[in-house]
Amino acid sequence: MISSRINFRLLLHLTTFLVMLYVLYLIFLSVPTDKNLGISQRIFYFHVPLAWSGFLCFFIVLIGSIGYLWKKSLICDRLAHASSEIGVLFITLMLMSGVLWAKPVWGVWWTWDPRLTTSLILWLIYVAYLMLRAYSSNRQQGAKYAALLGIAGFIDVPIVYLSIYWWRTVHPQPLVGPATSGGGLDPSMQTALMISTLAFTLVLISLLVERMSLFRDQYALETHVASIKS
Amino acid sequence: MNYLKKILTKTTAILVVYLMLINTALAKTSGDSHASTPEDNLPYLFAVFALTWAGIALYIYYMSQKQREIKAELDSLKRNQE
Amino acid sequence: MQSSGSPAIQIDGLTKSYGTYDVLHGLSMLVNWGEVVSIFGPNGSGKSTLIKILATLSPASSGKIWINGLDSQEYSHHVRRNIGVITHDMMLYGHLTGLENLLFYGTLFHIQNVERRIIEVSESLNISSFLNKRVDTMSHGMRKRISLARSILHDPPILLLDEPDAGIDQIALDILGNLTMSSKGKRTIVMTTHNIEIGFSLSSRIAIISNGAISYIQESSSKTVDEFKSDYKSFTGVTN
Amino acid sequence: MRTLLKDVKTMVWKDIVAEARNKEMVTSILTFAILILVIFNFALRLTPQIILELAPGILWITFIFSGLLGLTRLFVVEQENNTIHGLLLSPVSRENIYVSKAISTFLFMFVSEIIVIPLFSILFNVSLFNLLIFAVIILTTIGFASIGTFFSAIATNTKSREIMMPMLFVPIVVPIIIAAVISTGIVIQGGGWDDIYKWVQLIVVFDILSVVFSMLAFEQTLQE
Repeated sequence: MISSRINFRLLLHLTTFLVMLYVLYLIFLSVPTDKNLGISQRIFYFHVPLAWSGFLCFFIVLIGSIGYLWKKSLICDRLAHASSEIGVLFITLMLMSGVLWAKPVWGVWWTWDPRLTTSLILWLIYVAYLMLRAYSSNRQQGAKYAALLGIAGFIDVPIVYLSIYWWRTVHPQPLVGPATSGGGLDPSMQTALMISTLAFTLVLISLLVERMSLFRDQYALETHVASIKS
Repeated sequence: MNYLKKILTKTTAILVVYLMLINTALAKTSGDSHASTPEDNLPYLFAVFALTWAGIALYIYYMSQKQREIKAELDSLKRNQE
Repeated sequence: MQSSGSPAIQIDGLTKSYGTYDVLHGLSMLVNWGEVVSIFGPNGSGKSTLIKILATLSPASSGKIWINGLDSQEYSHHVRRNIGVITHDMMLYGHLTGLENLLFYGTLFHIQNVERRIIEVSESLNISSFLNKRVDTMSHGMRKRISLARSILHDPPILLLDEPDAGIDQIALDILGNLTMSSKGKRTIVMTTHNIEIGFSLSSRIAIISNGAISYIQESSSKTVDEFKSDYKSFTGVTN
Repeated sequence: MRTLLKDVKTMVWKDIVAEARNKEMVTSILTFAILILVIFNFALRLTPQIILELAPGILWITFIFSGLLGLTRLFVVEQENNTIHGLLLSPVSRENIYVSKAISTFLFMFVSEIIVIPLFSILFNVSLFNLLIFAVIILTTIGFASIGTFFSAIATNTKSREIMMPMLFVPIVVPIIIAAVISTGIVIQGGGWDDIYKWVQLIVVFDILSVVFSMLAFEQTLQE
């Protein structure tokens, strides 16, 4: 039983690794360089998949939070907790890559663009989520409060996006928006983007599986220690 | 599992260095073909790449540390029980 | 209030877990109307948790509790009307006077003729003289008595006392003892305490919690205090 | 419905009487607000031209930070003698406890804001006496009080309420902060109802969502 589980994980990590290698080949050796944006356009293949898997993480947090509050399922709590950590990691990397992309393309490190700003708010909410767990007086309380915030945060994010979008139209900034993302992509670029997204989703799953099993061991140990003490 | 994580951490580190080298090579060739695109942009790509992998590698390292702590505590518990 | 047939409190397979750790594990118990049951147990044995669950402050992880024949989780509103709870917390607002505090709680319990009921209770607990003082200017003993008045204001047929003797003065202790003695046969009381003498002298049955369940329950008349003390030691491994 | 009104009335009355005696909440919100206004006066060189641009921002920063101070202390009052258990032991439903706390919070915040507005108008030479601005302030304060009460209940039970309260509160209320600042700005610059209509709508949607969510979820913040 245990060995088959490890085999499954090993297979998962190996697949992730191979797909990622292929993506790196695509990004750096196969895909043509963008005519307008130059070589820095290749950041795109990291930036967008990071954003996608980051947002996916917070969707998983929502699912885990609902599952925990509704069914009191400890697996759901582990899922939400692990996913929130990975989501914060991915969104941090996404924001950093966004900053590093904005500089060569738009000439500034940061613009209060709706997507960027919403990501920042999202990031803040889920940093608060992790803090809430860290500062709670016990694990159950932290799990419950974090679950409540996981749901509230998820409801809030679309409203945040809408308000920032409207706000941007009131306060137009003298900068051009992202010029060539989306539409005018070379087919090979689109393929590379899709496979890269898949690769980062696999990274997410790999990390998630490991983190969850780590949480399980951690809790089991804590319970054991508590039962010895009493 | 610990073993696997060690391997993962190390391969990631090696991968980062390796691909940075590839990238340097790549930058030289692409710089020639695209006269209009200055090479100035390259460090940004570098930075993003390094950051992303460093971030994920650090997280894996953090997990392996946690794992080690758990194992150490488990061992000490076992010793106490004997 | 007492519906025919159903016992005052019936606990069936009560389990309370924090994460994967069970504080209470399959605890079952039956308390009949008019009984005074004292529950003993070492620190962390789950006495306070049991009282909290009975008081509907904390939900059970599994198992059922019927109070006055009603499922306590489903009919928590009815249950709260039927119980009075005394813990070492006063649950009084310092900035309000004793009277205002009692009026506040009385209104929340929808007591008919609150004023008359407050006069009645204050006379029986001898608190009328300082009822108009602000709680934060009262002495500890006065507050304790106001707090006792608060808990019996709605005339609950069941009283839950969680270490009511902890940190109170002799007067309040006497009043508590009187209250318990005078309620004998009238009110059903479940109390937890560290003081074996007090618990033993007040109650009709004595119980011990260990390993998350009731491991010992006896009529107090069948034992002497010293016998019970040695029983307690053999069941929990500690001398109180 | 009648018991709801009666219970809520009783609990709000209790909060108001206690507040009237110690004046903790309103005084702390108010003194803090005045200090912020004074600091802004030193920090920004405000000429009559730019004051109209900056006034909404200053006003709302003042309201948010002074309001946060009050929100952080909201449930401390109930913790002192563990009176929150007293409330929970009464047959009052948890939703009613939430509603009454949110109403009290709204009243205390609103009273402080009403006092700050004329002060602001005098200190910065901007007239805020406008029905639309009052409407925006009332609606936004409802949003602050409703979700703030919920998060205050959570933050109070954590180890560090002073850090957790702003961390939980500020990112979530970003939409209504934006809406309030912009619609206040529009009205100050001479705009009317039609110009702020969609912002007010956004605030109302946020208010409804936060009240509904908090009522449903409040019980969870109290159980152990």
